[in-house]
Amino acid sequence: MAACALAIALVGLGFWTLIRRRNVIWKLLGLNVAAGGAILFLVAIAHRPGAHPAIVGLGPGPTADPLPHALVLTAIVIHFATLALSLVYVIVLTERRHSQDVHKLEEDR
Amino acid sequence: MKWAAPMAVLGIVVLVAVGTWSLFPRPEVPPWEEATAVWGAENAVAAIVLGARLWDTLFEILVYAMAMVGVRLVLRPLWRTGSVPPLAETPLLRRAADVLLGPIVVFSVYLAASGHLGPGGGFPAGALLGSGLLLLALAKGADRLGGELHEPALERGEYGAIALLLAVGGGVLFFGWKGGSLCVGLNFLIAVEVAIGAWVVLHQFTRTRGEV
Amino acid sequence: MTLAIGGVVLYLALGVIGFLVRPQWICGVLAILAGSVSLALWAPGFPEEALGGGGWGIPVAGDPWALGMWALALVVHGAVLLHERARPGAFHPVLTLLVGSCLAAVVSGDLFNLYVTLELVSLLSFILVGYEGQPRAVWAGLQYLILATVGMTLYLLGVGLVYGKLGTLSLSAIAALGRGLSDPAVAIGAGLLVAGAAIKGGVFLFGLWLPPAHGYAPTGVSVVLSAVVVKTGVVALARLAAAFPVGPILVAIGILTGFGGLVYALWERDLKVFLAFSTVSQLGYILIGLGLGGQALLGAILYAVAHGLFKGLLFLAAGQAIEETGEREIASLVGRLSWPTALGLAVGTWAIAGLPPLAGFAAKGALTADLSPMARAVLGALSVGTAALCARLIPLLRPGPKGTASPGGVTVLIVSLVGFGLWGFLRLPGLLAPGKWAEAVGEALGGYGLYLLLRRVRPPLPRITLDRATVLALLGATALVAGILLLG
Amino acid sequence: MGTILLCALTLALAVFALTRKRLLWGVIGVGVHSLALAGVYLFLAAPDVALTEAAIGFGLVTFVYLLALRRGGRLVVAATAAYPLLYPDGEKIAGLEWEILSRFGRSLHRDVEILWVPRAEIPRLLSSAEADLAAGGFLPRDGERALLSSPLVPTRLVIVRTGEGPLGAVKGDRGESHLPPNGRTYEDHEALVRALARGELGGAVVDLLRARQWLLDGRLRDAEMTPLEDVAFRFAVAPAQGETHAALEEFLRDLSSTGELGRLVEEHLR
Repeated sequence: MAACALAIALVGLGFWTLIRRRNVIWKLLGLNVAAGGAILFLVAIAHRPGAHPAIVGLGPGPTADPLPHALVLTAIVIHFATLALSLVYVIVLTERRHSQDVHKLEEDR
Repeated sequence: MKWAAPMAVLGIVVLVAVGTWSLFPRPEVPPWEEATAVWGAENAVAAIVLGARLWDTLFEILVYAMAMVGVRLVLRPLWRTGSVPPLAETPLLRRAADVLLGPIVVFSVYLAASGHLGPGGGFPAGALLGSGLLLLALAKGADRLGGELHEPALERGEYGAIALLLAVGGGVLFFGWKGGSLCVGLNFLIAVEVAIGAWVVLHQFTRTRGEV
Repeated sequence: MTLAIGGVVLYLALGVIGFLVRPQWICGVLAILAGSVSLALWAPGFPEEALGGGGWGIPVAGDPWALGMWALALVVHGAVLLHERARPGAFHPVLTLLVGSCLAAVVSGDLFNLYVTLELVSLLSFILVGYEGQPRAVWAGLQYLILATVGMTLYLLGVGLVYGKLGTLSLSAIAALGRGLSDPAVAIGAGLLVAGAAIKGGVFLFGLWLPPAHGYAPTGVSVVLSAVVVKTGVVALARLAAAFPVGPILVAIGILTGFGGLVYALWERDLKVFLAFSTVSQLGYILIGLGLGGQALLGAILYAVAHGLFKGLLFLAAGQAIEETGEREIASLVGRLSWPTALGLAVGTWAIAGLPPLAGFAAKGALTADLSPMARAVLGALSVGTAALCARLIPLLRPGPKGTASPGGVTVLIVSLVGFGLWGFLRLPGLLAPGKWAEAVGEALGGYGLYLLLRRVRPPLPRITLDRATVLALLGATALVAGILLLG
Repeated sequence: MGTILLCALTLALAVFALTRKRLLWGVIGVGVHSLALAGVYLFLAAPDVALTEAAIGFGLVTFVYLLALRRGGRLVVAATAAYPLLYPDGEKIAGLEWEILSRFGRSLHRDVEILWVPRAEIPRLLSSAEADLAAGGFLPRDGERALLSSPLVPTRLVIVRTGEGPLGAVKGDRGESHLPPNGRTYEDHEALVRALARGELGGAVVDLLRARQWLLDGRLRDAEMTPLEDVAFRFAVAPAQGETHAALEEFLRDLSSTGELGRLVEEHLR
């Protein structure tokens, strides 16, 4: 339950930074935190109170649901790939437009 | 439009909170033991990632590889024409790299090998290997290291790894290959592919940034 | 099922091998061959099967959506290959992988698999949009990726909610459960899923990244983007509409998209951005057909394919026009186009206006076959608006002095357009009724009148910036989820 | 209980990271936040995810941000020639401000490139972000939209009176605002001192440093100076470059705290 609350808070914080900040890299940082929040939400959904990891031979007792964990593994790697690519495009824009300010980048000269 | 932004973010947060509220208490987890055993693994997550939902994993590897292709495509024209200024190698960094490199490689091989038995798997192993390579670059200077690891060969190696992964994936999907050794093989291929991808990104970044 | 998945794996493998083989476009041709063979083998569709075992497997289904999109994707990829033969470097392998991932996205019937395939589609189109590296295209691409990530974050939250409550990811299983939207978790989860897919699909209020991204992309890329990639977002919405009873919400979004895109398109000066806005308004058509369901659903599929063909043709011709003259503004392109480009534009405009012999007319006929008068009125108003857009292109159709463009790609699309139109006449009996013809011509004339009326008016439309697009996307998502909650 | 504490810590780290002014602290904060997130995953019985989050989320993401942050390429400085602050000395460039700028450039891993432009051009270059910094005896006029650094060298604005006739000043310089209505403006200091020497002008509104330099070089013979106002030479940073401004402030603080700045001033302006 606490993890779900944290996940939702992270999503809100990330989106808020994405909208308020003017520097594109700050926006990407906010997006990074928001996507981390969504991923944490999936893992929090998979958790059961007092559970141990879904590995054979760890003894009796409730286990966490393995499916969201597999989904989240994929989501983390995908998010890193999109982040690396967008950062590279920010570098290209910085070299061309000498600024990372979003208003500056939006002028379509 | 001053009120629009806070309203939008607050709306999303409140709605998701309301939705989550009705999710608790959490229902019983469906049994997963024999489905894991079918794929010859003990770690259920590995059984899903490398077996049941291998179709997702193949696409995820393609996403990762294509991101690295995109990075290489975009940064090539920005390479610094001048010689890459030498790295201020502090003795601490050099010693740390030599000391740490051994355990990093051993631990990532362990992660890749035991991925289907315990926690671990191809992705963290590959990322760890990539960070280890970067530590090497920090210590020895990206340019000299780049020279040693011949870049085009790395690229072909990465594409080869992906083509092999697609072939093995096809085998699993159509001919129903199963088994622990298959998981280990897939894990190693993923680890190699992720490590080369991570190294390419970091190497490309250094070529446009002067030394690391 | 094995044939389709085999076709996709082959497509992707050929794309990857394309990086190693020297004449890159060979991999494209081989991939299209493999794709068409695979399509021919599983053509009448295949029942749903779980890939990788029952419990956690990924359900994959071959239904009319998949059939239509595969055919469209293969034809458009062929046309672009013909047009961009001489493009060196990694263009063709990445393009092949993009089309391959579109093929996979339309076949998948699993919530999370949709996420992964849509993410690969958006990443590859992001690379292609910024391929030539001009700052405007790179910025459009970056804006696209940021909004796509916002959409996908909402989508993941939706997956968490729906999986948390229903315990399954397969869309057919969710439909079978038939719990509807009574439970708040499922309702809000469904809303977030639809919002995420809408942002990814470039729907008007949510996906405001689409016009600059399609407008400033290179020629071949904007053809594939507007014809095929946009449809993957629509197919995702169709899958969600099948699983959750969100029909009325989709109709509302469709109307909003139709008229919003129309308003911006009427006063857009840049030719390709104008076409991108008209793509957005055509999406409204498909979404309305999707939301109404039943017979209109088949019409929506036909319209999606027809739109892919004629919009692809329009973008190809527009790209050639810009390459020939170096001008991007509609006003400055009048009378300077070579004959193949002018011909392409003329046929495309004829089809998009929905006039009789071509695909547009056949698809519109299927879409408005048996609809309530109110829906028919809305679609009628939309087609009058679309005709007004086409009227803006008429002054461009006078061919200029000399022709330099290669007619290769254009002819493929023209042939397929005419073929689709004729096939429509054979299969859909109702098209030959004179009433339909009169209606189509009436709409076209009404559109021309509207164009003459609005020529002098120039309202100040708010400029779409990244922050504004993000806020609008999130506000739209909130409104949409609230709407679904009230609906449930 | 442990989960709640760790969740609170993770949220605190995220809020700390995203509210920083400097981007570097933001990136490091998000890195540590994702490490704490990996800890939360351990509490949620998801070891695979924790390992991946730690290896990719903390390891590679922070590396990629740090590498992207170090905006390579050039630190473009728009400057007017001002002996002994910043002047072209044959092939090389020398002067007090050059010493400071080259050290600052090295700390940002960017090589400094000087654009020799007339003083009036500087505001336009800064606002259009074609230049990152302005230097070369830069005296800010009120109304110039630029982020100013802390004062480098205190000086005074003086009226140099050589005879009858109108006063002159350099176009865009602070002196120009003190010109009487019949005053005349010139492109740069070189043109100004030539006009003074030829007698076209009766006097000039200039900073003390340049006036003394003219006397030392013997370009002005008998001139009496009346002080106007105390000012100081500073660097000006482009308005959009809050990041560079913060880095410059920190750099200047370190420089003056170690006494290096005083030593440089002594050496160049004895």
